[in-house]
Amino acid sequence: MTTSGTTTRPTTAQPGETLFARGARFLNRYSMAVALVLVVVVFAFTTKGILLRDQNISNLVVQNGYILILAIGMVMVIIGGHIDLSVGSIAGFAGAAAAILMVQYEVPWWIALILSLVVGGLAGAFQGFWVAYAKVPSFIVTLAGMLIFRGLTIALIGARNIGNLPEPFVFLGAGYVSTGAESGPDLLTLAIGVLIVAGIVGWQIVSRRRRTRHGEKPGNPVYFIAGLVVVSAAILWLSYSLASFRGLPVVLIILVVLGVGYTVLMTRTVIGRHIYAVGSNRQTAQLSGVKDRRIDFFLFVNMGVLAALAGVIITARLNLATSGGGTGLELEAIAAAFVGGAAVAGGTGSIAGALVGGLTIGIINNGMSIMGLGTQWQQTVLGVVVLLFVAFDIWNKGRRIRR
Amino acid sequence: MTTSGTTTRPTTAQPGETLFARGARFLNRYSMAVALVLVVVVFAFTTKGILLRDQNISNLVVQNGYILILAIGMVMVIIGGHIDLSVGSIAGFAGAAAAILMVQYEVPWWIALILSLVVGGLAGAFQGFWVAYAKVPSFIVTLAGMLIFRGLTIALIGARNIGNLPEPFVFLGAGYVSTGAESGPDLLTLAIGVLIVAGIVGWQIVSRRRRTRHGEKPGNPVYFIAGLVVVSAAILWLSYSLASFRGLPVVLIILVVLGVGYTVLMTRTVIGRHIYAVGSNRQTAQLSGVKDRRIDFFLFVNMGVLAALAGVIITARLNLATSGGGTGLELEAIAAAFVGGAAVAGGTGSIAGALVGGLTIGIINNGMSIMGLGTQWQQTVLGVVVLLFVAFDIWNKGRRIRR
Amino acid sequence: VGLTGCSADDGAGASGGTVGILMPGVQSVRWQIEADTMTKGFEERGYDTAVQFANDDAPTQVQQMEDMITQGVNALIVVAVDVQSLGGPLADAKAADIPILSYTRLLSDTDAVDYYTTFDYKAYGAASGHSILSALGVEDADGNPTGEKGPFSIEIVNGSPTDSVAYDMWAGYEETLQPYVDEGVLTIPSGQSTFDQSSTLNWTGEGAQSRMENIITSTYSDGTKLDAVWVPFDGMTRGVIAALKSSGIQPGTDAWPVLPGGDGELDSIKSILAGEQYSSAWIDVITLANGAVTIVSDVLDGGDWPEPDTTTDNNAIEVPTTLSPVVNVTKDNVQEVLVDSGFYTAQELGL
Amino acid sequence: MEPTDLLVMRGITKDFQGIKALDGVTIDLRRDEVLAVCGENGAGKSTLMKVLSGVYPHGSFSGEILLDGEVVEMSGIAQSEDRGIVIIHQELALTSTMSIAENIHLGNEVRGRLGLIDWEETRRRAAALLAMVGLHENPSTLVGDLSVGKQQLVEIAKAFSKDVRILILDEPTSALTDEESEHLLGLIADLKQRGIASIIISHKLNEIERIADRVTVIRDGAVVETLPKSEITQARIIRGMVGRDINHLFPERLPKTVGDEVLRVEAWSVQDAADPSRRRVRDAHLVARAGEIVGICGLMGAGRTELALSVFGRSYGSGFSGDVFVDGVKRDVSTVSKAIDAGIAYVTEDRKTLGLHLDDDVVQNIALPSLPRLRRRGFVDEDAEIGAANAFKGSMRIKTPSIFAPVGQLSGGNQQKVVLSRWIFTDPRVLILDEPTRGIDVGAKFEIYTIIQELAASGKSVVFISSELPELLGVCDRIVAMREGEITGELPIDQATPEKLMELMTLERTRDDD
Ligand SMILES: Nc1ncnc2c1ncn2[C@@H]1O[C@H](COP(=O)(O)OP(=O)(O)OP(=O)(O)O)[C@@H](O)[C@H]1O
Ligand SMILES: Nc1ncnc2c1ncn2[C@@H]1O[C@H](COP(=O)(O)OP(=O)(O)OP(=O)(O)O)[C@@H](O)[C@H]1O
Ligand SMILES: [Mg+2]
Ligand SMILES: [Mg+2]
Repeated sequence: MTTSGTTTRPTTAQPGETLFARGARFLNRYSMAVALVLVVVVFAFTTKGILLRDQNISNLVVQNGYILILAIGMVMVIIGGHIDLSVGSIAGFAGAAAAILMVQYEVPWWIALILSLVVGGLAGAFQGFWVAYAKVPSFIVTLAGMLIFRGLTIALIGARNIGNLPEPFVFLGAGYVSTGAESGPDLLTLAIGVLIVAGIVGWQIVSRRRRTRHGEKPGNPVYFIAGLVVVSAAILWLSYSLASFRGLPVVLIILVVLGVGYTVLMTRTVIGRHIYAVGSNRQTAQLSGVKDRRIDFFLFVNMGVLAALAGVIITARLNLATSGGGTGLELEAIAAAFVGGAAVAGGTGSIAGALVGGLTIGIINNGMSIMGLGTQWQQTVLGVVVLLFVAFDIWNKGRRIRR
Repeated sequence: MTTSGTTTRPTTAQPGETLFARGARFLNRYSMAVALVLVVVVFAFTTKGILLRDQNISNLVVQNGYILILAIGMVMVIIGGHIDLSVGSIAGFAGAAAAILMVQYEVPWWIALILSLVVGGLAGAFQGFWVAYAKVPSFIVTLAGMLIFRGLTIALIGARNIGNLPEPFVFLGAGYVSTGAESGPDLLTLAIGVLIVAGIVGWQIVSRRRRTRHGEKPGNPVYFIAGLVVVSAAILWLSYSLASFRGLPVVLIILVVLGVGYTVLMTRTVIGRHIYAVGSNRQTAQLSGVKDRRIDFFLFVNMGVLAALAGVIITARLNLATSGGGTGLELEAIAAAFVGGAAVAGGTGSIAGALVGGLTIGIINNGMSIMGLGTQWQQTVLGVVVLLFVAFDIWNKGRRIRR
Repeated sequence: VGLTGCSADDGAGASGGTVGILMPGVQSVRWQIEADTMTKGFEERGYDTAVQFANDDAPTQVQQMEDMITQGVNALIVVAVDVQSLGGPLADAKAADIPILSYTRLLSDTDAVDYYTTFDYKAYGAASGHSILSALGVEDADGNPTGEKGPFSIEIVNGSPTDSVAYDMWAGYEETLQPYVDEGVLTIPSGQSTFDQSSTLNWTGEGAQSRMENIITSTYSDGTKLDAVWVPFDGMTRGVIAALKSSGIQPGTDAWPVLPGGDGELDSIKSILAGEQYSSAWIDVITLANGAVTIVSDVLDGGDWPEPDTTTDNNAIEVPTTLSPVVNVTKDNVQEVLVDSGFYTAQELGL
Repeated sequence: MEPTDLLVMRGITKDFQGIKALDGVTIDLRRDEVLAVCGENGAGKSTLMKVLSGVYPHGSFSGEILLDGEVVEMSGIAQSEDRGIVIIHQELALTSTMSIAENIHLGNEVRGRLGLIDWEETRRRAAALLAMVGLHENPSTLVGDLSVGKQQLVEIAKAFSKDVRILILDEPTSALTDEESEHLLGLIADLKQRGIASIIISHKLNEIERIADRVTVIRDGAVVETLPKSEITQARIIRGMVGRDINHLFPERLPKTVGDEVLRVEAWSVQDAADPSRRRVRDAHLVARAGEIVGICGLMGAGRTELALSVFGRSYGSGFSGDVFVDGVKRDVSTVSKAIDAGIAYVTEDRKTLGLHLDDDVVQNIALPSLPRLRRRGFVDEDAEIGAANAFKGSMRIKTPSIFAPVGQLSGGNQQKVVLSRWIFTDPRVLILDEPTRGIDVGAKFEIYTIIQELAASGKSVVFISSELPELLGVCDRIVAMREGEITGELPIDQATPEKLMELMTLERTRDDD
């Protein structure tokens, strides 16, 4: 969940750039990480260290898991030049569908899970159709979708609250994986942490080698090693914290798998590159053989499935489906993507950025909540944070805004 | 509130166009009016005529007044290439401020009114600053603004509900103007209706003459007269309905003044044309000497003031200010603008269109409510309507969407 | 449990500990009043409080409870946004030996609840129903049928379909008014008689107002008399009043219907005094809140939970319960119920 | 300063984020003269004119501007227009969703009573200005419905709507036909008679030769020299611009063998995209062979771009009919990716908005259409794309700080080389180049011509669409002429002359069964 260099797009070595430009590039690239660290430090202070307690670390992951899942889909939609206002409604709809299937129709939990992801995908496909083939701007389609799917959720579940969901289903949202041993930090969690660190270090070294092979300057090895050490330390510390509380949250596992998978999708596959191309200049992309409509359609189907997954996880975590489930999540997901460096005009952004952005917002909320600030102030602060982050980003990158 | 020919942009006479193009142009220009008539007819049937009762006509105007006021500001913002998600929050904030000033500080109602408009203007200026001068996309600024002003509203008014507002203030939102005579339709209302009709007919004839004088083809006189007759009949019928109930709603007076004023602003003044220019193509507008930042700033200040006015009217109508006042209004205002033919990309749209769009949505809601459909279905139907209208519009105009 | 880092370190308590208070949201005045009352009460007993309002959003509340447990509160008083959704953090709290008081809304499907003090929402809805019945003379003051056959026309303005509380109140309607509707003593001329048809999204006054206006237009503009509107919440009653007025029905006239409400909000009490609203279902939230303070402080001081009036099944265990009565405030008993108890001052009410 | 100087810009220095675009430029403009400013792409010509016209306001550059001998400080476009300095920008500054009349008066509205806009008067004045520039269109027509050439005339009419003392034209003729250019140059001469001085920027040196009284040559943001009327010849200007003599405007034709037929377009017809009742391309037959460079000439709106775009994956138009054969096999070219698969590549005439992702780096721009081919085990082979970009940087002589620099930072000529690389990398059988030298300087043009020759020599088939007959005559093996959507004839290079081609381009329609 850190912006390790490996997840950014391959615009790295810039031979012969000035010191000024080099500094700016560092800020560009690591501003989010710097901001995250800053936020952590500030709130560690104001909460008198509660922020960093093992239990709170675990809470943070679980509390923000579903928003981060949404943020992944959202940043892709935004990179493709669209927006999706309907994710909260689709999450609510899919969560309600899962609960009704399991409780009312006694469908096994995993079938219900799959069906509700399908429902999300269909909802996304519905919207994708209008965006891609009827050429209705995504803002309008998803505004309509937000109303439609919220209405359908209320129609589906009414004022009933469906609770008492099957154990394994609840485990998805609220479960922890561990050896189950009574004393000391959980060894499984620790082991996984070490494995991840080993993976990252290995991969970094391999890609550094490859870059050198192409005759590029690989950058200062001191920075390289320092970066690796910092990232490794952070991950080890995180896994130690989790191990000391209850083990690895299931949500975190889902999140890591999605984060890595979608990062690879966006940076290393044709479809990912086409998403960036469509978002930054649709016409040029079309004339380069990119099937822009398919890309649009894919983005919304994908967002629908991820929204459904988030909805399922919320439902599982609360052990309850309600007609209002997921309300307002679109705003948090959008905020995460923008705080994480995506641009309204499309073409810019990254999965890692969105995750860090979402986590930053999550930590701020968590910190304020521990400090006992009222939710009204939390809202206000969230608004101010989003504004300042994006303004800083714009100022920093000197990006030209197209609209 | 009909799209009379005078309110469309001055690109009318197209000599030598084909029949096909002529038909398309007619649809383009009158599709909204046609849709409105269609909606009225359908719901007049499904509600067994209740829709067209005098009292319901009056209700329709009063229930939708504040949304239409917001729609005026919103369509301007959208024409300028922006969006404003914060209007509901600003409306709530300004309404709460007005109530607190009057009840807690015992400020006279008209000073409270002015102050709360100023508050709205300042909130708009705050957002306008970020949009115009920090170049942060309006979507983000107003997303932040939505959170910030809602938070501030809760902070301001908390859980208190402030009611029992001064009579003259309540009159703004819930009052009617009439001669006060007991029996028969109100003569004042009728007289005003007749005056308006006379004004429209006179103006149309004068501008037709002037057009002829300049050697332009004035179009078929049959259509011209038919159009005038239809519009006049509609206005007379509306005023008769209102006269038969309680007279002229104060909100309608405000609305007509704003509608006419802003239509003139958008079509006949430099600032209005510059809003269109900035929205259609910012760079070319800049190169033509348009001060695009000032335009942006103006748009948001203006929207803030109108949002505050809407907030005041809601508060007055309900005789109550709450921390949740105005929630979700942004969606209705945005929907009105888009249903009324505005384009997401900016540069297209009209005040009249937004008003007709808002009214269409209002009639649909009203009709469904009379039919006793649950609120969930109302939401769903609203979503579907917005989607279909915009899709039809896009198909109809064959407009190229830029994102 | 380690008890470091309490949030409220303004020194007032010289703290014996911190009590976490979880409230649903600020849309209704009473939660604020109760939170304030509790904070004051606990301060007097030497405890700090940490109060959170959840914006009526269940996930937010889960998060707030988790954060409070992390923070190390010593006891929890919970008004759930959603009574079933807090199972996870409640289990954590129980594991951490934190006493849990379920306040006004029973936390269900969990064994992690020690005690329940309440009134019930069904009684709330029923109170509104009884108001209508007695005002119309269908029942006498003691709630016995008088044999009055009506027929009287009523309309229904329900709470939000997204909120289970609305359903509880609706149960009160079904208990009190539905039998008479079935008999034909009461009629619903608009035909909008189901929960879905009569619901008001998010409990808003605007929503109630628009819907009422439309009903009046469709059903009562021909002069049919509307005798009563069943509304369980003051905020919506105000919308109904505004709708009636804008339709030309004036308070004080014969055409003015019986309008109940709920929560005893200040402005609505004024409305009752002005003869616009008929009644407001009210529970003495200050006494209820102070009761909660006493119970929890006693437990924190090392005492036991008090003897319950009864127990309530929450789908997992039988929870010890004390009940507070619901009172119907009308013009006649405002002084007695609200002023004498100190809930409002006479000056506030303009008495 | 001589008393005849109307305008002097002295020591103008302007930089963009540390990069100097102008470095101490001093120029002067005399009363009653036409001054030409010449220089390679990126020399700083447009930037200098933007400084003069207030686009870059006072304070954002250093140096001073003297008008009539007095120092003036312009804080915006309005201030410079107030002083009679009017610019027609290189990029069109028209709003396509507004009418001609509105565009002409945008920022300069005609106000009547109450300060409201007087639309009648606006239209009347616009009509008069249109007549003046020789554009026969209704002032109420939307600008978006006009061809680029006509839009350029609207720009000029817009300039005349103001009170002009100094008219600046930044490449006004790059999108005009010879006829339209002719008309425009005539107008400029007229203006001179009426005491309005002009500054003109153009890469069409023959026009400069004809119209300019003096030429100031700029290279790398600095003035190299100013030539008096007597010294103005194309060769002399070029020497100033590139710093050496260029003896040949066109590269040697490389030895090559014209081989088999590669592209055959048969009975190709296309309707207008927006108005299906109008035909854009009509029964076109076109053949291009391996190793051959086929030119397509035609006036603006002749349908060359439409022909190319529609063959290239139906990217323009509606109601297509006809067949496309590549290497003798009939191919489905109904989408761009199918056209690419069939071995067709199209280099657009509008490289900024249709040809490049300006924010993306050189590597990604070159790789984009080839990504499906670069897939290895499901992933994009980064080694391959970076390797290719490096190779093209060398072979195409792309001047860029790094292959990871955003292409938006490159000069026009180098951007064009990136676009060419992008399409050569798809390894096409036939390359269709649409105005590949538009708006780029002589040096870069020569390099592009060289690349075209090399491509043909390597056995590719090249279709070269251009509005400039000299370059077609200098580069092609065979030239096809189009007029109003029809192919009106073709000439092998040894028979082609400008006169014959012009005759084909303006030929009356032979059949009138439309
Ligand atoms: N807004 C800008 N930001 C950054 N660099 C710029 C900007 N505008 C121009 N430049 C740079 O300044 C230099 C001069 O550009 P300019 O447009 O003046 O050249 P030009 O002589 O007009 O070229 P052409 O013949 O291609 O129009 C170029 O290197 C260009 O990349
Ligand atoms: N990608 C496109 N999409 C829609 N319209 C296009 C596209 N490309 C070109 N056009 C339209 O084609 C019309 C004619 O183009 P143009 O005048 O360029 O024709 P041409 O024969 O190619 O001439 P030239 O090549 O000299 O410009 C213009 O109105 C332009 O708007
Ligand atoms: Mg230039
Ligand atoms: Mg062309």
